[in-house]
Amino acid sequence: MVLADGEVVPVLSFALILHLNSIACMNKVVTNAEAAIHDIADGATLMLGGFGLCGIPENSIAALVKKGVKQLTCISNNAGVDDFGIGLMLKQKQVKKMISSYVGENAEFERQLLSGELEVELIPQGTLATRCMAAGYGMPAIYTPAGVGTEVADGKEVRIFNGKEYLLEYAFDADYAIVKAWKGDTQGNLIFKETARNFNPLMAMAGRVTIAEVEELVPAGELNPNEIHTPGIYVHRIFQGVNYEKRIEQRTVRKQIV
Amino acid sequence: MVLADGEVVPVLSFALILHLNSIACMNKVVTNAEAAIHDIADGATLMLGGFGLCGIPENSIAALVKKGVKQLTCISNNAGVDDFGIGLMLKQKQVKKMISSYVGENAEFERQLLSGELEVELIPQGTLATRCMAAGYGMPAIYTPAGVGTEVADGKEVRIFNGKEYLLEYAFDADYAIVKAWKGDTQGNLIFKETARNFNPLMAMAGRVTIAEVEELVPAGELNPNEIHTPGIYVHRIFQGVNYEKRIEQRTVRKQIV
Amino acid sequence: MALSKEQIAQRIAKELKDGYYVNLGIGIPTLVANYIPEGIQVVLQSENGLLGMGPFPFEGEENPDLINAGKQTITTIPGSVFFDSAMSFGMIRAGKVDLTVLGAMEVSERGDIANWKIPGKMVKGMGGAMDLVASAKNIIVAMMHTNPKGESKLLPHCSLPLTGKQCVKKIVSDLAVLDVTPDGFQLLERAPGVSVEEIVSKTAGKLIVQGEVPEMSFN
Amino acid sequence: MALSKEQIAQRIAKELKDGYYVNLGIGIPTLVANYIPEGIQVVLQSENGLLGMGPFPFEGEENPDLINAGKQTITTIPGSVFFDSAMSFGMIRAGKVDLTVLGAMEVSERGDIANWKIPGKMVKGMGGAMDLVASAKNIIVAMMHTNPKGESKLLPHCSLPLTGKQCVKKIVSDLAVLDVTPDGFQLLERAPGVSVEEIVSKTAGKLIVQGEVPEMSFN
Repeated sequence: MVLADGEVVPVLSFALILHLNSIACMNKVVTNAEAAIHDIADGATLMLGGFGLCGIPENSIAALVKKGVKQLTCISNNAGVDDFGIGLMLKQKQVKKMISSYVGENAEFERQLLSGELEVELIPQGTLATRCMAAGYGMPAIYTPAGVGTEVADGKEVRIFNGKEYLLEYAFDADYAIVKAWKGDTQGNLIFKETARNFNPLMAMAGRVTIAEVEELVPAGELNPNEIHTPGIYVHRIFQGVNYEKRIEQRTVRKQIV
Repeated sequence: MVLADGEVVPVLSFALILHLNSIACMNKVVTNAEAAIHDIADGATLMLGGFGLCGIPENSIAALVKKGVKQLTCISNNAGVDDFGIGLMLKQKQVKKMISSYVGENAEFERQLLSGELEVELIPQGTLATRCMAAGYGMPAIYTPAGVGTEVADGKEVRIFNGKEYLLEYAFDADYAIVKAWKGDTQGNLIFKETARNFNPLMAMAGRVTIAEVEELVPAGELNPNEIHTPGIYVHRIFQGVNYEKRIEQRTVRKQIV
Repeated sequence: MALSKEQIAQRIAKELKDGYYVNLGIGIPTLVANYIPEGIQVVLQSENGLLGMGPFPFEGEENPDLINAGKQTITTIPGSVFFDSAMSFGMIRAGKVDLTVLGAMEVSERGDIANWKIPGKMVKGMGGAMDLVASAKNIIVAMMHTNPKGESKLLPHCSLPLTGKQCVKKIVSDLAVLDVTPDGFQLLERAPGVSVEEIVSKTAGKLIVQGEVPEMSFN
Repeated sequence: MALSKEQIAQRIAKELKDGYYVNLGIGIPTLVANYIPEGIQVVLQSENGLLGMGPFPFEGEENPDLINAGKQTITTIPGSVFFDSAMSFGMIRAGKVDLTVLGAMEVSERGDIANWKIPGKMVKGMGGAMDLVASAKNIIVAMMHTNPKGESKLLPHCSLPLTGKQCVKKIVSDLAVLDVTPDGFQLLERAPGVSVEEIVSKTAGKLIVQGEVPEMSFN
């Protein structure tokens, strides 16, 4: 708590005012994906949450495809598959550059990359995650040992702490972060489900404008404040998504023991 | 996921083995505070969770007082009050040095400080928190603007990012972190309650040895894995605390509207 | 006539905008919560780890696990959220808190602030003040224009150890509302009945007075 | 006779200790989970954000929100916990994961590892491999001793772009168990029926052979 002149703190009595205020709305809730992404323009830098096809903002991606916005730089751990996720944007040649850690499951991606239509920056997964967190935590740069002694270190500052080498890596600066949550409230508070959490809360903190689509949108006060992963202060627009496909990339099962 | 030779991944069949393994115990559970702190020796550096008297490890502090271990360096946001919290350790002159952001509510503390018996390092609250997090996240140092242009910056490296000055601050290195959680399980997973969370999850990540005392210890599997704040991988010893006093430092109320 | 502490808080409350996330320091800043304009929703951040701070609890409803950064028992409002201290200062550093209101012992004409340490007195610590002033997008200082001896607290340079440099954007004192500009303090409003001359005489730092200076209004 | 992939995994599993937190890469490393010794509890970390990974689900019980770092549907065991990717790599960087097992295309006698990129081939990315090799306390590489052409993959220097340098501690190949020491590869065990001479001939990097080299046992 900030120190002050040493005044005695009086008893607050703003309960009534708070009650009146709760009628006011912070206007974070938008109707749908189209409304949420309406001002994303050609050339924007977007962060897109998800790992593989798990926890990706399906509705927002569909709206971006429909809008046809182009020349995008996309920061996303993966690039989707040919016919789902960011793959849908790649197919329409909306992406100028991908910043990812692994882009393996996508033939159209490979074609565009080899033909020079698409630029790719590959960075270690932990570095990707931490550069998002750094942005959300107001840290301009972080040190990580990932990539020391490899081509990832080319052109980067190396610094030794306690006898170990680290690379200086900068916080991301993205125009928009687009994330998918399990539950959200009208104040923008978010809860993620299982491994669909992945990069979503990190990117949610990192966008200049953060858009969250959720499976279930509830009034403020319905989420347990102890269980919220992303505080609403980081979220600017939120909407209830529809028709989640939640496609499984590698369906792997074991035999039932009879 | 680490890339490999390109082998085909076969169907796992280790269900039975996992079942057998669940009988084994990771031996994190200890009987009580005495057992948890048994090896803390004179001269150790301890992190102690809590903000004010909220969320402090009451049982462990009592055990440290009983054990009489001395010459401690304590990293804790505050130093307790005269007759509670770290104040109890100060009274017994067990503390050589306090590293805190605010030490205001303690007459014995003031006496020892002015007499030169006690060393104090004051650091900004956010810097304190982030230096804990850095330790838990394997980041040797972080950059923060807090303290730039003040005596806190004396002797520290200043670096400009995007036109703004930042100080380089190092991760803490503490022999033990001692935290208090609301619920915990036998694997060391922790959930904190309300603002009793504060520094606890950060310090839990940062100790070479982390000791957690909890209000309610449950078998592994009873906590919702989506709601855990501190993964058990960070916790080495856990015990069910007793007789929590949870003293209130500033009892402040408003009048009932009749 | 000089403003009361309540009036300073009331004037600062006029700076609030709908949807603001606000951190209020101890003392006069805390009072600002009592004057949030109707129809405006403001979310209060408490840097120990809470967004959505509500009023103090009714007697008998105090919860020792629920306190604010002043260690006072408090309540929450619907939509509140708890987090750890690293995230709390993370959102502060990242500029997500729209407004910070805090007290000061001294402010310089460059916007430097001193509010944590008086040489010769027991130093209690800076708490979160240095983090807040170094990171907040917008800082308003609530303070008395002069100290009890009548000496100006708006100075060319702070004489006390700094909490932060070039960070204060606006000051609401018992006598005036002032912006901190690259050229010094700019007088924006006078307390009702307080003359420009009195403000000039009680401001030691460079003071810019342009044209007619209106009296404050509280509505 | 050279080990099968299952036998490599089985031999690596003998390195597990009770209470270990382990990250298993794709391929042979994944198989290690099938051979965890009885009476030992090991918690598997999946770097997309899970501690306490269980086996694959039964058919019909696949959960699209619950996958491992290989994007496969999985289950959890009691005591599991989910977290975000920053914390996941945070615990890896902080050395909290006791053991990482991963595959390699090449390993050098200094412990450098190459397993992410083949010049001229489509580069898919390093995923979390660089973070893991740069941070893990203890790295065991599971690999074939030679490539399909019979050329050694244990080299004086890696010819492929590195994933990390001086990080591999131990190698379990189809022919041998070797430690990576400051002086080169040290031969610890032979696959049953494989001669020291064969291992020597198939190891291009510096190989230290001291005394009698025992055959591996699998119990």
